Amino acid sequence: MLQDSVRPFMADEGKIETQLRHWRDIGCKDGFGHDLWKQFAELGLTGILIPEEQGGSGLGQIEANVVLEEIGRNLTPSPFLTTAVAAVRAMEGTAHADKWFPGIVAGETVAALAIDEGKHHDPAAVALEAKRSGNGFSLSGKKQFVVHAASADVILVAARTGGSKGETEGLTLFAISKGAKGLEIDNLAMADSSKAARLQFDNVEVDADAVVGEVDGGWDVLKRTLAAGSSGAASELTGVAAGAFGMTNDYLKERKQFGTEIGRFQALQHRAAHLYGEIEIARAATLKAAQLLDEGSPQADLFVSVAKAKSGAVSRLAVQEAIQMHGGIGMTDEHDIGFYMKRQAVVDELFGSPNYHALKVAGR
Amino acid sequence: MLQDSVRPFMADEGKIETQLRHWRDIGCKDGFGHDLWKQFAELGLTGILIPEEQGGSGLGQIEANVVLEEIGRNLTPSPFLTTAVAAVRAMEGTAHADKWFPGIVAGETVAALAIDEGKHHDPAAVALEAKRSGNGFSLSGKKQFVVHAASADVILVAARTGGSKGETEGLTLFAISKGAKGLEIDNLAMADSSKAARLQFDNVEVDADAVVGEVDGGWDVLKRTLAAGSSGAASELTGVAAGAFGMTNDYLKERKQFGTEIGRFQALQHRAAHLYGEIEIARAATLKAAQLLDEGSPQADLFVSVAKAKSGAVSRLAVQEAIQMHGGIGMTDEHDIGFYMKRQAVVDELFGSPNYHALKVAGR
Amino acid sequence: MADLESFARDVRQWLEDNVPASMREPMTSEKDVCWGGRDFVFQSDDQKAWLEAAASRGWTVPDWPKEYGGGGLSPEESKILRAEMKKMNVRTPLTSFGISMLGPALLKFGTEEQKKRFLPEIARGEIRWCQGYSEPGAGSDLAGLQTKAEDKGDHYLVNGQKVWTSYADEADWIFCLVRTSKESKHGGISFLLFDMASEGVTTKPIKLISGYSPFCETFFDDVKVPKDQLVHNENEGWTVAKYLLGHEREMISGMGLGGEAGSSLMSEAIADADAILAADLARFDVDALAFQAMSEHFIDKLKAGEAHPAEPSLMKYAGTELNKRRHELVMMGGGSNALEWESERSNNGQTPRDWLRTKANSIEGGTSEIQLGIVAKHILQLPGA
Amino acid sequence: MADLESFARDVRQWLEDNVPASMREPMTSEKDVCWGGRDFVFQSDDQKAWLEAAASRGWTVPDWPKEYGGGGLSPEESKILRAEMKKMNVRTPLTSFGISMLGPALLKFGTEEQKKRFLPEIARGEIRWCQGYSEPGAGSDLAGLQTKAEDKGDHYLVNGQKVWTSYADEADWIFCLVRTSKESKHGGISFLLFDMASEGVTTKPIKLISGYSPFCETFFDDVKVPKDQLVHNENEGWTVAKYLLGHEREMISGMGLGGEAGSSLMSEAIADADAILAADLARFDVDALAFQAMSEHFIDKLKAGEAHPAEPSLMKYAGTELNKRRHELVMMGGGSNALEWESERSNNGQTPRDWLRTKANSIEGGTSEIQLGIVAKHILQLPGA
Repeated sequence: MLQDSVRPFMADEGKIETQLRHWRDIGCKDGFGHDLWKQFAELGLTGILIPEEQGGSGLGQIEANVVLEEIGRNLTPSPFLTTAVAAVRAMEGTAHADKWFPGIVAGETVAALAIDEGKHHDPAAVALEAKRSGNGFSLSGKKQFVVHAASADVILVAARTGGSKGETEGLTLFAISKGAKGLEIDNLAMADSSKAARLQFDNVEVDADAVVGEVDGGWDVLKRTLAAGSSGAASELTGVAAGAFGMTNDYLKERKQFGTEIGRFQALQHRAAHLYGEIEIARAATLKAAQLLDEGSPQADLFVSVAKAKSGAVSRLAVQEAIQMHGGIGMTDEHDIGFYMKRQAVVDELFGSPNYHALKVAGR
Repeated sequence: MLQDSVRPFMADEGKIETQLRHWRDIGCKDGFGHDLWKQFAELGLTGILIPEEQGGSGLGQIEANVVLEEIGRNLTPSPFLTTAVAAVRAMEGTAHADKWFPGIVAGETVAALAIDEGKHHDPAAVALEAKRSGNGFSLSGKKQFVVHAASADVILVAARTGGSKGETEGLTLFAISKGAKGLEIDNLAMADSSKAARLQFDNVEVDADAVVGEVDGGWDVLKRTLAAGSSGAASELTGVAAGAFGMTNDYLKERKQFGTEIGRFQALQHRAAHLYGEIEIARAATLKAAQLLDEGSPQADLFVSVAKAKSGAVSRLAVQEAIQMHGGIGMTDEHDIGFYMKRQAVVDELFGSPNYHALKVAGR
Repeated sequence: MADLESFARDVRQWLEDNVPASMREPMTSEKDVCWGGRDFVFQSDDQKAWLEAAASRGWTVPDWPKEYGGGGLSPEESKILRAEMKKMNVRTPLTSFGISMLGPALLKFGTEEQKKRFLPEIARGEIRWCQGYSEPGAGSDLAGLQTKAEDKGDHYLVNGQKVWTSYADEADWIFCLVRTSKESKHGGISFLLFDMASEGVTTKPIKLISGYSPFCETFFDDVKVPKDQLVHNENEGWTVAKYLLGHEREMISGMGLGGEAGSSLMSEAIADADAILAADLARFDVDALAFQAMSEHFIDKLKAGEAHPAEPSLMKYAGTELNKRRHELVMMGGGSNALEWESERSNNGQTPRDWLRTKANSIEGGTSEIQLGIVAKHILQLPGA
Repeated sequence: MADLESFARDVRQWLEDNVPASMREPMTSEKDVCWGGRDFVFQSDDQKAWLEAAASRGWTVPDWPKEYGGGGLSPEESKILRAEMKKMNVRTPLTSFGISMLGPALLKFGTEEQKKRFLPEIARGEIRWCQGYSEPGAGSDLAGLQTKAEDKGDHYLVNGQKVWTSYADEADWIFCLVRTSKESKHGGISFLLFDMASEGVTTKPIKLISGYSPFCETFFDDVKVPKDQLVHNENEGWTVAKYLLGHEREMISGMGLGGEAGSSLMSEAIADADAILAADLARFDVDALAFQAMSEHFIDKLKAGEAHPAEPSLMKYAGTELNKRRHELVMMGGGSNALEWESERSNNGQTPRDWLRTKANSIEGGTSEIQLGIVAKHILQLPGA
């Protein structure tokens, strides 16, 4: 099984000490290591969703999520979720696949998604405008929370070619190559030391073939992209929860206070057992969402939202309990557990918060 | 202090065995005992808010709430909240005071409030219509959750003389005497064995002097009535919480499982300590609301809602923990603890649920 | 794979042919459940017909061996049957403690003779069982039981008292824990089966806060139990009991799913919910659907023999807490309507009585605290748990 | 009553006359707090002027006796002063561990000479104290401390290490728990005061997950402490420590109130909150206002000497958990804006750093678990707590 190879790989090569903490401490502008991304490629992970005939592994969301759970468990910084999952889903079946998939398979290409314009995820609330201009389009507007934008070879940008902000009609997705003129990238460190940018588009000119899918048909592309991204983020959150919990459960067995292991205190035992159960439930919900996506089920969107909402809530509880149960040591930068809380907050918001997804579930 | 006399009185005379359980078991149509109501009068409790010159004790909300906390603690069934608190506040300063206060002071009169028409408390959503008719009015419409209606000598009815459902203008409060023609009372047992009725008004004719306060000025009267009622209900809920908690804390010390008192289990200790703290907070919030009401502070309404919302949430937690910590025995009708859960549910809804009041707080 | 596909087609066809239309309607109350047993009164001819049809193919207990009245299905086939029944909204033909609790224990610990004697009757819904575990004052400490069985040569003489015996007044037989030795707490317990019609057995319903009496106190006064009704070895009944408890917990965890009755209740609560209740309902939806996913996953693992032995405790805990929350929300949504206790309008207070009933969910079959302790010990391996 | 009314008038007038306008503006950040001490850099002349004015009347510590620099106010008068200051939005003139922790302990356990020597300096804001309690690895088990003080005739020789010493690098003096005997765990602890400028004292800031370093590791290498700086009897320091912990908890519980900075953060979170967040905020409002009522009530009881000795634990628990919740809500309301860590726009990540900082609230000064245990033992009197 895939997990048997990915789990030790991520635990060895993707661990906090040599990846997250290292890149943070040296102030790396990417927030991740390109060498590791190459290693992902060697294991066939970067092309996990890419069809075999295009050089990939031709696997599905279930397998991508196996990777993401291990990424979450080890807090491994990489462009896997944005590039190998979301961007691949966006480009599949379009002319952009031919152009970008080889680089992704090779671990040489990084892609980013520029969708949100406000502080909360709201993919229909696009105001960034793409006006017809000559043979192509001219883009003006702004984006925020564009993960890996400054490291990206290509940025997929949701723009408005018709309709108005809040409508799902009239959206078009564009693939903008690195270094486009008129595009300003303000590369920002997030709380978890990952990098996300605010983008300013001032009449960025692109050819007509920059369109991904159909003009005014961006919502269809976005839907499959966001479903894959949300499902993947749910797995990453489950991994974050499991990683934080594992470290905490170990600590409960080792740490002594008042002459006994703190794991012997019943109040902590019950909280730990409750949390363990919640993580199992989040994992099952996340697995079901991936299965439904791979089957193309009409229920997939519902369960993707269930998965993202549940894994978000559960992982938040997990990191809170982790910090509290670690006590003072967990508050120090020297200890790794704090990184879980920071990463949780970022992935929690990515592709929509638990509240966003719970409201989607309730509105079904 | 008032508490020094009320606490033993309620614990002795108002206890579950001889009051609540007794009246329930014999299927009493009132759901409370008139003899006890007389005893309340002998202690000066029925006239607690009635001015001394009208034969009462001339005390305030703080003192009324001392009584209500003990009522809550012992689940003592009585018309104290509706009659001695809410109805007295409604009638004070009106001509109805002269008519009804002597009977209330004497413990001979019971009053009820007919306000809600739907399943949730919503005092502006009155549709019941009072049409001008001859020298007076003719009332048609329906009410529900009218506590003690079937036992009441007088029912205070919120009716619409102008405006439309949902508006605070155009409301008028009427005092309807027992046995009014065209008034049908469907006396219903609630979950806690108290009685509340659904009322049907079919052209119930009343004189002009049945108006409490001013025609179209019912909202002002209702506001002070509901503030007093909500504040009082908050104290009763605090008492319910304290009563359930006290019984539970005692049980934790007595009950043995696996060869030791269950109160020795740390998980239960922490939950009990948390709950104790919450009850103290609810009590402080409730006291503050009563103080502000007595001072006539503009902040009173805000804190009344804080008190009702907080005491509702806390008492709900208290009865849930009480049942769970009592285990199987708490599920039996034979044990008293289940009565606390039933009473909590009823008072929780009375004068507005915690959600209703929390939304008022948030909307300030 | 091809075989499974043809199996699925066969299942669909057979269900089409054999399930009466009224047995494809969602159940609306507890009363629609078919419990079987000597004195069971069928709600309808359809209910009876469907039980008989299912039993004839062994599909009341699809994964039991055919020789004991089961369907002999593999885990994959069982899963398909469950899925097809769910798709067609087919009601469970038979629900009983015999199926969910005693059967698995007999399959594992019973003698060949015991299996042949009891299992087919269970599968056909001809016998209704109750469980004699809890005793007065023992509560969560099940192993502290006092009911004693003395060895009288060819039989045991049972004396003592049980409590919380579900439906003891409607049951035909009981599976019962008794003390056969005082030498050790867990090591002196035996597992007996006997007829509730035996001389010396009396039952007394316990009135609950909901006003219902689903449980009894059960008294044994010199009850004679033939020795061939001992399951597993004498003094090793605790092993059977623990195994069976896991199955009880599986069954109880199903409450978390709420069933059809649960969801119609919820839709009433949702109607004109206030803004806070609406938020709570949204979160509940997420948790309920996530738990549904977990239940499916758990049953798959269980049937494949891959579930951790302590996992039923987790499911029992999560499922019952979820069910309690569901009914709290229903009460909040119901406002003062949901407080009426005796009116016709309220169907005699069904909503508040059901709500109060759920409070026992996290107590019966092992409290939530017991389940959490089991998880802490057996899965998390925390010291002293 | 008449006296109190005239006192209130006098207070209002004096505040009108003596509090600079800028000291009646809400504080906007931690930096507006006046901590005092040898090296304190005032944020403004107004800050300095207000400290001096308050100190001149003893109102930095209104309820301390006048002879030690206090205001000598009765509990009723103190309450009036607090209320009037609140009404006029007057900032607290001086905040320090000397006032909130050491002072009360010295008033209770110090010698007359110690009171005269230390209290007036504290009241005037001329000395800043830090607390040497926690040691590496000891965590919640405070009494398990190892730092030792040997009796050398006229002085103690202190060797060891403390951790979580708040602002040790900015403090002038330390109040410190040391081990003077190994005979019993709690009975061998003494309470010493000494200058942080003493030879052999070094401090090393600890970097936290927020990126800030409000705490230090503090090392003692043959530090000489004159014997007249021992508070209370040798080996009876634990009594002083426990008394002082209560005061620390009172102070920390104040966090629950959030202060002005808290409420401006909240209003940003409320702006365009989603429906679930709005519901959470409504519930938070209720809890925060109820806690405010509780805090007022608690302070009244405390000043009147009517608070249960374990009540500070309750307040510390409730206040810190509330504050953590406040910051979780602020983060949710802030969305991706609140995740920025270094940008100017985000004031260098103030929102997420403050949020992370609050996670220590329920750990420092005794964890939430410790507080709940204290309540269970001393108020609920549960066995074995």
